[in-house]
Amino acid sequence: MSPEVALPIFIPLLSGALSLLFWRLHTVQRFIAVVGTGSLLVTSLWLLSSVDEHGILVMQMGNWEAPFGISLVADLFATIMVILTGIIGFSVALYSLATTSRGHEAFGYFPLMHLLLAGVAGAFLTGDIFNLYVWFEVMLVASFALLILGSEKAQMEGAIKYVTLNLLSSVIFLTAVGLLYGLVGTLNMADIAQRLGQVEDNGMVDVLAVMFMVAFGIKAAAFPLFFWLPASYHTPPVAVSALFAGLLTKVGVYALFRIFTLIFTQSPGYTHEILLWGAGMTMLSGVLGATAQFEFRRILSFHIVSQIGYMILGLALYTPLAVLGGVFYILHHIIVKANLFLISGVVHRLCGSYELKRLGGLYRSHPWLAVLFLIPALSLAGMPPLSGFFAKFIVIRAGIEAEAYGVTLIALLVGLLTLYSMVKIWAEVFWKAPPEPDEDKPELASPGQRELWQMYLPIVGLALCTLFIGLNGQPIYALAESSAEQLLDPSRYIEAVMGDATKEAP
Amino acid sequence: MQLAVLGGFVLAAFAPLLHRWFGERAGLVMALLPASLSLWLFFQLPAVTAGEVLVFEYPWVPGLDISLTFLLDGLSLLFALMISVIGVFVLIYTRGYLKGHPDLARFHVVLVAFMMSMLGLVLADNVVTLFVFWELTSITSYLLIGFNHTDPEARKSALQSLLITAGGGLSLLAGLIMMALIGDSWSLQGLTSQGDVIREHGFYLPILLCVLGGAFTKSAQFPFHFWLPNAMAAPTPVSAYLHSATMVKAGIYLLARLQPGLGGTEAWMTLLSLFGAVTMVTGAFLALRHTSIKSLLAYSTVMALGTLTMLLGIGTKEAMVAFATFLLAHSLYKGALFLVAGILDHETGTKDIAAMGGLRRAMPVTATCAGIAALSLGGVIPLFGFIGKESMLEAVLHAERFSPFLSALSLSAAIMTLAAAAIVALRPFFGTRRETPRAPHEGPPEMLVGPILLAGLSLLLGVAPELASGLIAAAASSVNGEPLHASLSLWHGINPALMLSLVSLVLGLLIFRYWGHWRAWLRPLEPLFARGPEAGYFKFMDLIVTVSIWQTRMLQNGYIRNYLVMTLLVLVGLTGYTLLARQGLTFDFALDVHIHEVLVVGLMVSGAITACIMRLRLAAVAAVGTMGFCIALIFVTFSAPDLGITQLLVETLTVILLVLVLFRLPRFASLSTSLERVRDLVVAGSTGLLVTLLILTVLDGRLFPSISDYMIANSQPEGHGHNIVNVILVDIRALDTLGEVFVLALAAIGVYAMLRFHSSEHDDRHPPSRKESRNG
Amino acid sequence: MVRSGTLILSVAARLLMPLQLLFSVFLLLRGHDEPGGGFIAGLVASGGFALYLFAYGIRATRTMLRVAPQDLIGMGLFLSVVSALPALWHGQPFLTAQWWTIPVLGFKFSTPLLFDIGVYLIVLGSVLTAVVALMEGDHDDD
Amino acid sequence: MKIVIFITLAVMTVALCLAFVRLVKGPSLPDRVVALELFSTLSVGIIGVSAIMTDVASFLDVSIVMALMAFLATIGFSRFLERGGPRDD
Amino acid sequence: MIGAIWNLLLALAWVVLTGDFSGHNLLAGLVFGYLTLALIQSHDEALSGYAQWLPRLILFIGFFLKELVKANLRVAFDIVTPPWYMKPGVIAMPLKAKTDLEITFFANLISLTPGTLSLDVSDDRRVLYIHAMFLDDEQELRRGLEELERRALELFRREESV
Amino acid sequence: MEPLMAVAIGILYAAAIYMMLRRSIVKLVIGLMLLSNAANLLIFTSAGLTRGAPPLVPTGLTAPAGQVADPLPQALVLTAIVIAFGVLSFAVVLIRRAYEIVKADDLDRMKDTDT
Amino acid sequence: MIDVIKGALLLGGAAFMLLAAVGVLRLPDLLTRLHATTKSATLGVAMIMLAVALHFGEVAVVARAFGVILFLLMTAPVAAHTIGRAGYFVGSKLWSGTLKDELRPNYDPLTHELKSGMETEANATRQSKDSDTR
Ligand code: NA
Ligand code: NA
Repeated sequence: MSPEVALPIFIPLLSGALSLLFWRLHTVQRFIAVVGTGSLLVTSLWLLSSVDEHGILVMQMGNWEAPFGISLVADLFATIMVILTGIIGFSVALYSLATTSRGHEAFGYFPLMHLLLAGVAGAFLTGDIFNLYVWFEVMLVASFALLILGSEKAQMEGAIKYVTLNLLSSVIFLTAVGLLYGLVGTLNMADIAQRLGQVEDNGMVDVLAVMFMVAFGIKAAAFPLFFWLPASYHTPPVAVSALFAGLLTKVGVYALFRIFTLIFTQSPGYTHEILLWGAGMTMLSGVLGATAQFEFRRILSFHIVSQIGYMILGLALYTPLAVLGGVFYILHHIIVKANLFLISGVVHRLCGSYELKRLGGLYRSHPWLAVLFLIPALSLAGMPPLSGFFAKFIVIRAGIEAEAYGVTLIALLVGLLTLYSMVKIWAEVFWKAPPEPDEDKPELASPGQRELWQMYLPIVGLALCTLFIGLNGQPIYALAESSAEQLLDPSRYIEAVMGDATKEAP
Repeated sequence: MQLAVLGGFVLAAFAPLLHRWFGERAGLVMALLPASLSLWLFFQLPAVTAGEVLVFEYPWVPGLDISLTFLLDGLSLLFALMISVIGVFVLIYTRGYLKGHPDLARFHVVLVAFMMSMLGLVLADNVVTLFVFWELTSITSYLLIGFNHTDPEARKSALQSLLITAGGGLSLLAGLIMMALIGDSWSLQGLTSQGDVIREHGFYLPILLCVLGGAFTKSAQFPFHFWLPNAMAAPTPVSAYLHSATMVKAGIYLLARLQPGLGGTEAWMTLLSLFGAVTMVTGAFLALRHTSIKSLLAYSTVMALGTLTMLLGIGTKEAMVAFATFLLAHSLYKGALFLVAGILDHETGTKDIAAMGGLRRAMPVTATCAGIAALSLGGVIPLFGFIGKESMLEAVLHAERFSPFLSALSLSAAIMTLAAAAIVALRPFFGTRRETPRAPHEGPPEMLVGPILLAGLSLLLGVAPELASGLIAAAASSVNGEPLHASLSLWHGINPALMLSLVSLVLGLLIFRYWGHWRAWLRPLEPLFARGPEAGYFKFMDLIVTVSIWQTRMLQNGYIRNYLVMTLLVLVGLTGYTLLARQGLTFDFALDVHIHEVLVVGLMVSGAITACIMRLRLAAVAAVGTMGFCIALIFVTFSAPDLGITQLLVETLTVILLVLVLFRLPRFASLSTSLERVRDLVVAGSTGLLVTLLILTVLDGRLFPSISDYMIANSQPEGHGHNIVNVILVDIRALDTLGEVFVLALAAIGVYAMLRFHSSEHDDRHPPSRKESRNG
Repeated sequence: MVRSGTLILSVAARLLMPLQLLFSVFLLLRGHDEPGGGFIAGLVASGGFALYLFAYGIRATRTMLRVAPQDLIGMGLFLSVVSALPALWHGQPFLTAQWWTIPVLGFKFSTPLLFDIGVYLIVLGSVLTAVVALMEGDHDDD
Repeated sequence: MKIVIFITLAVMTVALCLAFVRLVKGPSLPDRVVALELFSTLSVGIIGVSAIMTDVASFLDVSIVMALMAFLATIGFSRFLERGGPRDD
Repeated sequence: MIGAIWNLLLALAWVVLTGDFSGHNLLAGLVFGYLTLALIQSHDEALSGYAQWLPRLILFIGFFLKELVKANLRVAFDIVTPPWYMKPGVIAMPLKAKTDLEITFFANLISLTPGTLSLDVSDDRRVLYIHAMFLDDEQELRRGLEELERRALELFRREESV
Repeated sequence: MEPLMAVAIGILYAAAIYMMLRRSIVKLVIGLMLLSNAANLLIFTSAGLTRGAPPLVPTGLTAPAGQVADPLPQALVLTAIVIAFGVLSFAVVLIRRAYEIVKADDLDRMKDTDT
Repeated sequence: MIDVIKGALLLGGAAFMLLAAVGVLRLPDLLTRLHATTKSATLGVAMIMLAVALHFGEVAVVARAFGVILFLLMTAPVAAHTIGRAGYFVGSKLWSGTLKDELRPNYDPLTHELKSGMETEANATRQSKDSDTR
């Protein structure tokens, strides 16, 4: 029995519960925030080493054998995602120490953060389709609550859209799960895959595949289902934005990867073709959306959408290299995008705005911040030798190899427009002379040394990750390659989960 | 070798620290790196000229066939030498030019990084690594061009150069990947040897176009030439560096490097020679329009780049030698000229040639350097530029195709170049003395070192060209793909090329004499220039912004209704199509109903519909309540007592919550038009129909027995509970329940935060402590 | 200032609430064998408290409840997570049920029951948190 | 016996329908609330009959919870009315 | 005293509800009853008159059921016949009941009796406002209500006869 | 019975979506409520309906004597009901706060964050 | 025999429920409708629960059936009272055939005070004290 499979869920759950239990004691909450997310990170690394050593790890929750109970499954892909959850969680927790107001803390900021991480980790690790729904909801409601923390007008308006569209997605998901259960009589994903493997050419399977695609497409913010994201991601406190930007949509992408490599692999010519179109349109419309924006976080939000397109592209092409590229892209993007949001928060702390036209002069006054911005920004745009370059390179190479020239062309063009956006931010926020001071706006108190350190530390850490992946890509590449191998050979997953039950036909 | 380049990047990163340690002298300290590199490269000369190719292997991401392998052949060595030698001068020069500038340290960071990127670019053997350095030069040059970052023009120019070169870079990437896949090698050497395979492949033309997209943008070929003069916003040392030895030559380098692999075809020759020639003439012509010394020099660079491309296109052995010669000559004189331009700018406070005159007395050394370098630019005997021009004209005259056309263009370019050279060399220093914003005097020594040495080299190599012939031959051999011999000499006797040179000298001087008239004649053509490719660039950028704004307005328009409709249409469209196309509507009806069940189901539906059509909120809530009770009844009827209880409790509490909330909300308003209602009815109705069909299909097509038989059998023996549902909830699927209660708790936290946060913020107090809350 | 509830409602609440609470405990404990369980029981209990709230207002309910509803959530979450852990001691996967018989009463205690109690507390705490916060917004409640 | 039970159920569901008609007709909110209250009381009876029909005593638990808890909705509505919540009838 | 009675009652209710008439279960019922009472003890007012409670209760139930059926039929008749025979109205009835519990108990009884419905108690608790369906003979109605009140109060009060 | 339920569930979905497409936030939230109920019924129905045989093990036995209703969808629906309850409580309070803060119940007046 | 009683109870219960429903539908105003729901429906449920008790005949089930009756008897009048009172005070129209209304004159809609019509000075002070403690 290897507890590290379940610990990434239970540690944040316990941290959240404890944090809520001590909701009046701010120091304790802060302590739990750091220790909890830190141990999540450590555990996830432990999980990686175990998975690396023993292959796919499975825990049958409650000791009920699969497919009857709920299985937690840690294959390499899930493990990578959990590690990223740990990294982002820990970074955001550190950052939050400096940026979270007393009011936010008093109203559950830290418990919500822990539980959001628990939901995310649960979604990554579960091997049960209904349990996936449950973790989606945990994550979603935690994000609802984080989104409205502060009760500002924009938050309310954003939250209504966010809540409505995400609930619609949940209901579509739930509907699909209900129908799927009706059709195959099981919920364990490995079991579903195994049973569907015995079915010849059933149209209903494709119908369900498409339903799941739409449900997860909404969660992943794919075209044309992404509306909730740009409407809301710029409204909450920035640490929350970073957490969302890093993790939430990627859970949708993860789910797409999971079901379209494990369960719905019968007619890739149909399903993955739809994904391919979606990927292309997602890239394009996301980046065009960003081009029209002049607010730091809105630009970043639209870029989440366009980057999601690249990840889905990896899945849609469905070749070993492409899936590898998708995994690599997710890995790179989570770090980079969260970091960009964190940086936007520092900028806001220093200048008091997210509007590009009200910002400027930071290159002169905060050169290190400028450097720290350039690393993730250029990485996002796919500039070498940063992580994003390799991510984009693999996907594009896979696209050319798979002879999907149209979508590859889009991918290239979108890269250029991404660069345009990042450079726009750079020129406006850092290069441009600072704007005339606003009479009405009160002078900002300059942040204290300790506060700055708490903000910079995670940013530097994430930037180092980006640099590391870029300069020493081989280990990460190898990791992504192995995980893609696992993804494309579902029998390994099925065997790990079902054990002996694999052989006996239901 | 790799260590040197990577170390250079590290050095760049440490530039601020060096500045702290060495102060103003940091630039000199950093110049030691390119200086030692130059020295090292210099010592490799014998081996390379002997035809050896030095390879330095180093793996990077082997999984992706990416290695950091460096390769030193004639071409690389020529470029590497230019880069590091001129780099030394530029670093030294900077010390004087940017003396006391607050951003000097950052400048050094980027400049050294740029230098190393260029070196990496010309040394890389792996196509991906080449591309990595290629993009690095784009980024670093962006940062350099925008060095005066508070100036909007500088930012604009920097952005322009970045977008064009990075855009070309992406095209290049696609081309390189296709090439690598077809040639089945990621090494440039490997690809060169696979030239025939690539040339015969069906994808040759796309590859070529992609690669040319990269090379032409980078090296400012027509119609992408406009970014380069705009890049003059950079500080002069940068211009000197960018335009003489480096950035713009990257594209040329790439073409030269790929010549053995991609070159030699009809398409290659046609495209390169024509675009090159047009660029050459365009550059030379536009140069004469400008009075700013930097613009003038920049356009003449465009002309030189066009020439180089044209030579590659011609592709004869002669042309290869001419290519290498012209390349070296251009680097030497253009470097010197830009540095001179910087001195003039620095010492007089203006860049406008028309505003200068008679400076030779105040700055004799500068004037001499300028004269030598400009004469070399004009291709005047006995300077190295003359040899370059002669060999170029030779090559053009002996071109295999388009020879007359190319010759004519080359001649006119030579004429105008000579005029430009004369303007640069004579205008500021001779004639009547004019007042300049600053009182002119000779530049400081660190600024003069570069021009003196570069101009000196132009002169030296002109007089003794055999000094360079080894290197030139080696470079030309690399371009050619197989060894060739080159003997450079100043005097080839009287031949057609010399005649053309003489013609160009005379006509060029004429233009110089009547330069003012020339500009006046051309003035009516201004609107035409305004409609040049640069206008196209701005149009394109505007178009993107327009499209993006249009798209945002169409998609992300803020109306949640539209978002929902769109999402649902996608759902219904995709799912419905899949259902009809891949499954079909096949199911049996077997109605086995009891009258009271029908009534309860009917009431449930009526409750829902009533809730929809009720104009009164609370009445709608009550209708929802009846629907809930009916659902509870349905649950009970179909054997789910737990569900029944839960449903009715939830319904009751929901009603309470709704009533508490509605207390604060206004009544329903009727806001939609009837057209909207019809549309919504269609969307809603089709979704409902789809769901019904899906359920019917699933009910009819169950494929496997449920896993719940196991649960029914084992819930008591294993789970010790008689209520199987509860055993599932708290034991078999306890993880679901665990998540579920966390959802509930989270919702409560959210509700609490929403309702209380504002007030506590307003009162600026923390939520009640334990003691307070006990007392209420 | 409006009275919280009428005389009749107040007295009825005083009688009904204990009954409802008792009933909720009943539902909680027998949920493993008959319809019921932590969630249903928690809802019944919160219904009882809601009735009391309507009749007596927030202050009186707080006084009676003694703990803040949010603390109930925290405790419940803690219990339900902790109930997953004893299995680790036996080297079994998380959430594996553990059963202990309490000697004197012959009562069977188990981690699923502990879990159900946690659920009960969470449901009670959550509903009360929401209802109290909503009623506090009305201001005119005592 | 079976017939009797079916008749009982049918009559009771018809009663349910009548209550629903009142709920739709109103005219005032209290009228609808009364209809809702009757709806829940009728449901208690219907579930009792279901228990007899299926011979499953567990269904009574639903009745008992309903009898004890369903009136809370009415209390909630009344509170709303008494506090002068914005009425729209 | 009162608390103990309530406690026992709750324990009995527990036993009845669980349907498990064992000693253990009664003990459990006592414990849970105690717990619930402990929760509300601060709000418990003194209750009185439980000694001869059970016999009076049985008598009362009989009386009440008779009234219930009788009046129900009258209402039923009016509902199913098309014309309205009823003559409804709101009357104020002076209360003899004093404690909250008595008043509530009586008011609910009235509500359960067909034809009458308690609307509210005046703020000084001296008058109960009742909606009655059949006010043809108001005196008779009041007399009936007083009789009901008397019998109900007997359940609560030990010595004094009402 | 199942076909009838299928039709009824379809109507519930349609009603829910129609409500969600209204401009009033209150209708939006009522639509969400209908939708979650509809989804629960769908899960309940698509596994098949069984009359009068709740999944309970009689006292003294280790398994139900005859065929009983599928307990698994019931457990799923229970979980879904609870989740929907939590989420919808949140949504209900959200619309109230949104109304208080934005000072409009018209969704068309809540589009500032997008454009 | 038991079956006959059971059947009679069931049919009777159903009849009373139908009666309650008809009453709610037919009766002319809120308060009269309340009469129908509180009594007839409660009685109907009580009869059905008696039938249930007879049908199962087990102690546990009988106890639960009586539990239903008891709980309904406890909650129904309270519900009727609160909604009736609320409806009355917010101005539900009384049926035109209503003979008299002794409540209306004693009710102050602004302060929500409800007098008894028999107040004295002493009573007034007692009343204010009461409302404080409440
Ligand atoms: Na349960
Ligand atoms: Na009549």
